[in-house]
Amino acid sequence: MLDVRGLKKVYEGSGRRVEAVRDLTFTVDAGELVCLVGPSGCGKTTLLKCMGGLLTPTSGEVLLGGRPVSGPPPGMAFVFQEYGRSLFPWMRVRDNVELPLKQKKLSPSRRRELVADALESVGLTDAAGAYPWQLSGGMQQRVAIARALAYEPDVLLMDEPFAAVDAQTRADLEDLVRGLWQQRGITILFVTHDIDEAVYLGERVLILSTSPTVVQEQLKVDLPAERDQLHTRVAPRFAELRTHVYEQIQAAKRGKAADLEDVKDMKADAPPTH
Amino acid sequence: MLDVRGLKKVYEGSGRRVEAVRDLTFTVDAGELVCLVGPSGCGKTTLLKCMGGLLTPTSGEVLLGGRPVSGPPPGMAFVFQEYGRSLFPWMRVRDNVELPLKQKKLSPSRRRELVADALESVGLTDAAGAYPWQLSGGMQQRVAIARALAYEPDVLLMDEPFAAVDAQTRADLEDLVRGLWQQRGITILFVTHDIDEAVYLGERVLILSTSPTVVQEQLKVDLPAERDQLHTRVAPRFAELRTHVYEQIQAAKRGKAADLEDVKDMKADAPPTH
Amino acid sequence: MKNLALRLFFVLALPLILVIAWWFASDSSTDVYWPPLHTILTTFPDVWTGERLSDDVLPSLLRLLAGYTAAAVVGVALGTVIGSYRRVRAVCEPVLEFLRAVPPPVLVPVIMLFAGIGDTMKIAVIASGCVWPILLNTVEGVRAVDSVMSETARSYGITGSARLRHVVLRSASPQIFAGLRQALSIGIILMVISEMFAASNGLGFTIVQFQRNFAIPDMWTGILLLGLLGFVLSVLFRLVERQVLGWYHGLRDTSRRSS
Amino acid sequence: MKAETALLGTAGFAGFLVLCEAVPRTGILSEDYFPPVTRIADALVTELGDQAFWTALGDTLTGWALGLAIAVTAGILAGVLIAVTPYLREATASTIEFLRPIPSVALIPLAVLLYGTELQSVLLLVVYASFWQVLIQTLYGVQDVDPVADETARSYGLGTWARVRHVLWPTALPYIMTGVRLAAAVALILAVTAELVIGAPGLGRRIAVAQSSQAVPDMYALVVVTGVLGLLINVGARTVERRALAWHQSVRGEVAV
Amino acid sequence: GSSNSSDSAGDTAADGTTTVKVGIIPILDVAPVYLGQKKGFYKKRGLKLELTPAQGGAAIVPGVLNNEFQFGFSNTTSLLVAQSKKVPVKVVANGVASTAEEGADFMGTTVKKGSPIKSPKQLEGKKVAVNSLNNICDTSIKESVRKDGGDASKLKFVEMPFDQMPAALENDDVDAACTPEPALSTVKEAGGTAIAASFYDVDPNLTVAMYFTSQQYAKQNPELVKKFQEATAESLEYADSHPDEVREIVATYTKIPPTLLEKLTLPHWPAEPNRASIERLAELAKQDGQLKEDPDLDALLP
Ligand SMILES: Nc1ncnc2c1ncn2[C@@H]1O[C@H](COP(=O)(O)OP(=O)(O)OP(=O)(O)O)[C@@H](O)[C@H]1O
Ligand SMILES: Nc1ncnc2c1ncn2[C@@H]1O[C@H](COP(=O)(O)OP(=O)(O)OP(=O)(O)O)[C@@H](O)[C@H]1O
Ligand SMILES: [Mg+2]
Ligand SMILES: [Mg+2]
Repeated sequence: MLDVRGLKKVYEGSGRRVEAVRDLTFTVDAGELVCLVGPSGCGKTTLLKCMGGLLTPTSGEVLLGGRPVSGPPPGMAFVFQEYGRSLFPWMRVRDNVELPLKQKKLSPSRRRELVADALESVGLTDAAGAYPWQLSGGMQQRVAIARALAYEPDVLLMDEPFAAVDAQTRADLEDLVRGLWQQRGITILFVTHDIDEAVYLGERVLILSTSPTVVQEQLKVDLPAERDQLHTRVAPRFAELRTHVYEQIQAAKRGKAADLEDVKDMKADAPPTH
Repeated sequence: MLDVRGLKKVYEGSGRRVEAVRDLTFTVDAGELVCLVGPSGCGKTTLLKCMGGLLTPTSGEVLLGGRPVSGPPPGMAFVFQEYGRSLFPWMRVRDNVELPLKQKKLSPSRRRELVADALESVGLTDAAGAYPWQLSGGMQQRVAIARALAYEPDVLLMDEPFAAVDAQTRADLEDLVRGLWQQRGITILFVTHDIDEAVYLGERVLILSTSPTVVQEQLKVDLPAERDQLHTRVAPRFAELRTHVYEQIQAAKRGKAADLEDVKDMKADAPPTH
Repeated sequence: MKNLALRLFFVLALPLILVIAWWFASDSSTDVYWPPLHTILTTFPDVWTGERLSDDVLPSLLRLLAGYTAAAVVGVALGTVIGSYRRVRAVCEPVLEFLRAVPPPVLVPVIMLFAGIGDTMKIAVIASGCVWPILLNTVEGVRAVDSVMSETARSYGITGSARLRHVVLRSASPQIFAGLRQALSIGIILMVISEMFAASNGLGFTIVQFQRNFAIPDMWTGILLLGLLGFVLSVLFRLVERQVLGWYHGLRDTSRRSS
Repeated sequence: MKAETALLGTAGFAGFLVLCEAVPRTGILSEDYFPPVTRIADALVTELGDQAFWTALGDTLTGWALGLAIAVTAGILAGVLIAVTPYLREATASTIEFLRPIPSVALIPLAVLLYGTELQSVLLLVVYASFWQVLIQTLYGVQDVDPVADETARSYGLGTWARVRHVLWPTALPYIMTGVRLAAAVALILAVTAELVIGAPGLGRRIAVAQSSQAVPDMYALVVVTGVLGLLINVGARTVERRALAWHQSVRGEVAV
Repeated sequence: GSSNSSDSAGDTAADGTTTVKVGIIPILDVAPVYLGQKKGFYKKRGLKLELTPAQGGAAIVPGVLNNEFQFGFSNTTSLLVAQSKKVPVKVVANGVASTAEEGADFMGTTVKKGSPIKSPKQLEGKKVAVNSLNNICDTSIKESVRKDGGDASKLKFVEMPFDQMPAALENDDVDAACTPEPALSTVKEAGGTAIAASFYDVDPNLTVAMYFTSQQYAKQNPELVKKFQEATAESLEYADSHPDEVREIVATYTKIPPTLLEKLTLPHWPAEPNRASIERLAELAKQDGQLKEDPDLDALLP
């Protein structure tokens, strides 16, 4: 579904040249939920923006369903890391969520229904009439999520979407995302810093190295498809996986691939569990 | 040191009236490190801004060293949740960090030293010459932290300061903050959504209820003063404490205090461990 | 209630002081060009009531309205295009800057060639002057749309007219309003200038007539009337602005309200 | 990219010239009153060879530059002062709105009365007209300060002056730059208009002479000179702006994709 | 604050010459002072002229009143109005007058080529361009219409500068225009015709414009005023009798194209203002409501 081939991105300007992404090649299958982790500043946002057609790569290409991505493809939703700035301050929450729907040919009643559902699922029904800047950080972030959900996308790119919400809400939203993914079969690419979250959510975890970035490791998450907050997180396999990811990130930060005997077997390219 | 008495804050305007904080009373001793947790939108930011003299409470008052806070007191540093907007886009990273120091009577060489140290401790020495908007989200957040550290404050108010950084960096920064706190004896109020973080860092954890907010519970963290990422986090007491906090937040979200027998003993007002 | 009284005080205090200062400074003036304020004030009702109101003030206002509206439409439309496309900006800017620097009094003959000497000409003159602040501010506002916001819009397929309406114009609106505000007073100035040419009625025309015929107190009442007109229009403008930019003022005020 | 911008700009201008040549040539407008570019160019060449023209140009530029400098300085100072002093904004709002629309042309007799036909007269009119442009833009710009940025500054104990310098000024700068560009053009317009009407020495007076002599191409040649002046002034302002606003979204946006 | 000019009596140099500033309109009418200056008529009386062009009376009258200019040039109607409004102006010399020749005046009421309007009477209900409303142009054109048996109150006047009148006629923006030279010749070039010589219709010797000073200045500097008066009279006489030199000098301070310059009808420059014509003008102005009170001609004229 999503093919990233030899992606390279160099930022230039204002007296600074940064090779953010050096060479990334990987594939996300249709209907897969892939989590992306990596050290701060390694180029996750850059990668996501390139995949979303918001940024032109310096070289390499991104293919969506076999066709190169040159601009934002239809049916794709993006949750930005800078949630505060991605909401329009001149629109009330309701209108912010509704705006992208207006581009789709939907009946007004259907639109309203989608908006109400999305807001409810992130627990913001009460705030529908407020302006974004009247909300707390976490609430703003949930508005951005609601907007993406209401859009009913085929591909969902989320850039640290739960960074500003509390633990309980976070757990609820994680289950919400997994639930939607299972019901609708959408393709999700999910950037997070929370390793537990990556392992809990993903079918596969992609670990990126520090900048200039390459894929440090791809890890199949061989947990059962049915996951829940109480049992999955205490499963021994979960602990193993999260320790492995953590060590890989530490290794990435030290600038080289971890060479840990005890996790070798995890790199096996076993078929996804679902 | 910091006394919050009957604090109440009601937001009014643009057709919305929100009683964000109903009645908060608590004390932070000089040299204490208190973590603040609570559901998203419960008024943590509001509380912090009131304590920092940036917002006038609707009623109640905040005392710093016995004197009411009416504007930002000197010697206080603030790390904003909206880190992106709190950096000045027209200044390079170095200048952003240096700016508050210019208000203090310091020699230029001392200033440069402080800036360099602070940037190094957050791992951003290389980015000193970049503009904030050329940085990744996590890097921006670290710049904001560096700015607060370089300022050498007596009181440090941090609003979800590690939300955008990766797990490894987060751990490093946690140790940095605890280290600074122990060396310099500064008073720290730390808002976080990460319960592990709250328990790991704090001497005391303050749990807030949902909006309209009151103090749900104050929890002494009776872990040894010397903590480290490897051992503290696997200590049985740590697990008990984090579970307790988690349950309290869940209870707060459900709108009532948790009434759990098995954690009753934790509410004991034992003297702080350090 | 108390709030209202305070606001009223702020609105009136400084003007009152100035008027009183003027009153006493000019009280014993014998200079023809500097008549005492009380002479001016007693002349005022004689001059600006009855027929003058409908024959001179009203046509002027209508022309102003037409010219201003035209300038607003053209300025915002053109400004959006120029602001959105770097190449268009590069092509148009020199010509626009050239035209902008031509003083309206010498531009008037050229406009007259195209638009005759009737109201069309005057409206064109007003529009040709008002358009610049609106255009420039729109260009700058459109150029400064926050990158994250425009990326958001792009990624959700909000393009074309929806993007224009919901994102670009709204985001640029604070700056567009700065331009509209500027244009309002320039419009009044150009209303006067346009009525200095080929006119036979209008506020500007009347004032110039007074000046030429040495009816100096009458001329002063005209200047006062222009000031009053500007003031009233700006109050109206502020009402509209408060409405349209409500979100913006709310957003910007949050921190200030507390300090 | 700079070269491309210059090239596109030249192309645009050339198109404009061709249009101006074509309109009278094809008889849409009478050649007598709207002479084709080539005839204006002829007249322009004659003008350029005239010593008196250069003196006039110098006079106009002096009036313009002095007036603009005064207006910009005063406008910015007043704008910032009004913005940072509590209540001052409310207290002055009505007076500003009252004085602003009073047309500078209506002040001509006043100017002549006060200063005769000397430079000061021109200055009075120029300053009066362009001051408001800068002031209003400054007021709007100051209002645009991001609350989070301002809170940051306050929380770090930045005093009023430091906040003005480090937060308010950079935020307002894009607005002020627009204001200065507007004011530069308005100042030029008023310098020329004042000379035209009052008869103070300068390009405006030459235009008046050409007008009353029915020397149409000469008049247009002089108008072209004022236009070109405006053009050059804008190029200058743009250059300053690019340097001063390298961080700003509007300038940044051109560097990226 | 009215008189803050430093040169309140003009600058007197070491050699005894006094520099006086004269506010003029850079048109054909003021050729005599330029000529007189060139010929040394002023110099020999110890005067040095500094001729400052201005757009019109709006700037010149206040300039003279605050002593920025010591003398100014203004049309007769404006001076009459000023005097009746108690503006302290004082005429010192004649300016320019109608040519007293039927059909060859320097001002004509013109229509464009092929216009159906052939006589002033036909102007009824038509639009006529004048440089300044309620001034000498409309007064005299109304008089032309009345003399032709028409109803002068039915004219519609529109204000525009002289130089734009030819274009306005051409574009049918107006039906007729009050055109003095060089606009008159420009219109004729384009095939237009003069249907009346309106200044002539008021009085064949109509004093169209005059030089004036402020009463205060006249009182304080009688000597200087007298010298200016004499020198101007001499210049006027000289100009009247040397048309070729006039055309030459006009080319120096205006931009009238040489081809046009040849064809200009020069006005008449008598040495003295014609009091009878001024009285007639005042009478008409009062009749048309431009003057509310009778001007005190004794106080105004020298
Ligand atoms: N607009 C830009 N101009 C220049 N450099 C940039 C720009 N945006 C990002 N970079 C650089 O590219 C690198 C990768 O940034 P990116 O935002 O993709 O990181 P990230 O993985 O999303 O980090 P984080 O987890 O902190 O959000 C960083 O070094 C950053 O400095
Ligand atoms: N400027 C404002 N105007 C109106 N209401 C506001 C404003 N700022 C905050 N609120 C409201 O006050 C309540 C508390 O907000 P606050 O930002 O303090 O929450 P928080 O605890 O920091 O949440 P989070 O963890 O999501 O950041 C929210 O309901 C929010 O909608
Ligand atoms: Mg990122
Ligand atoms: Mg918050």
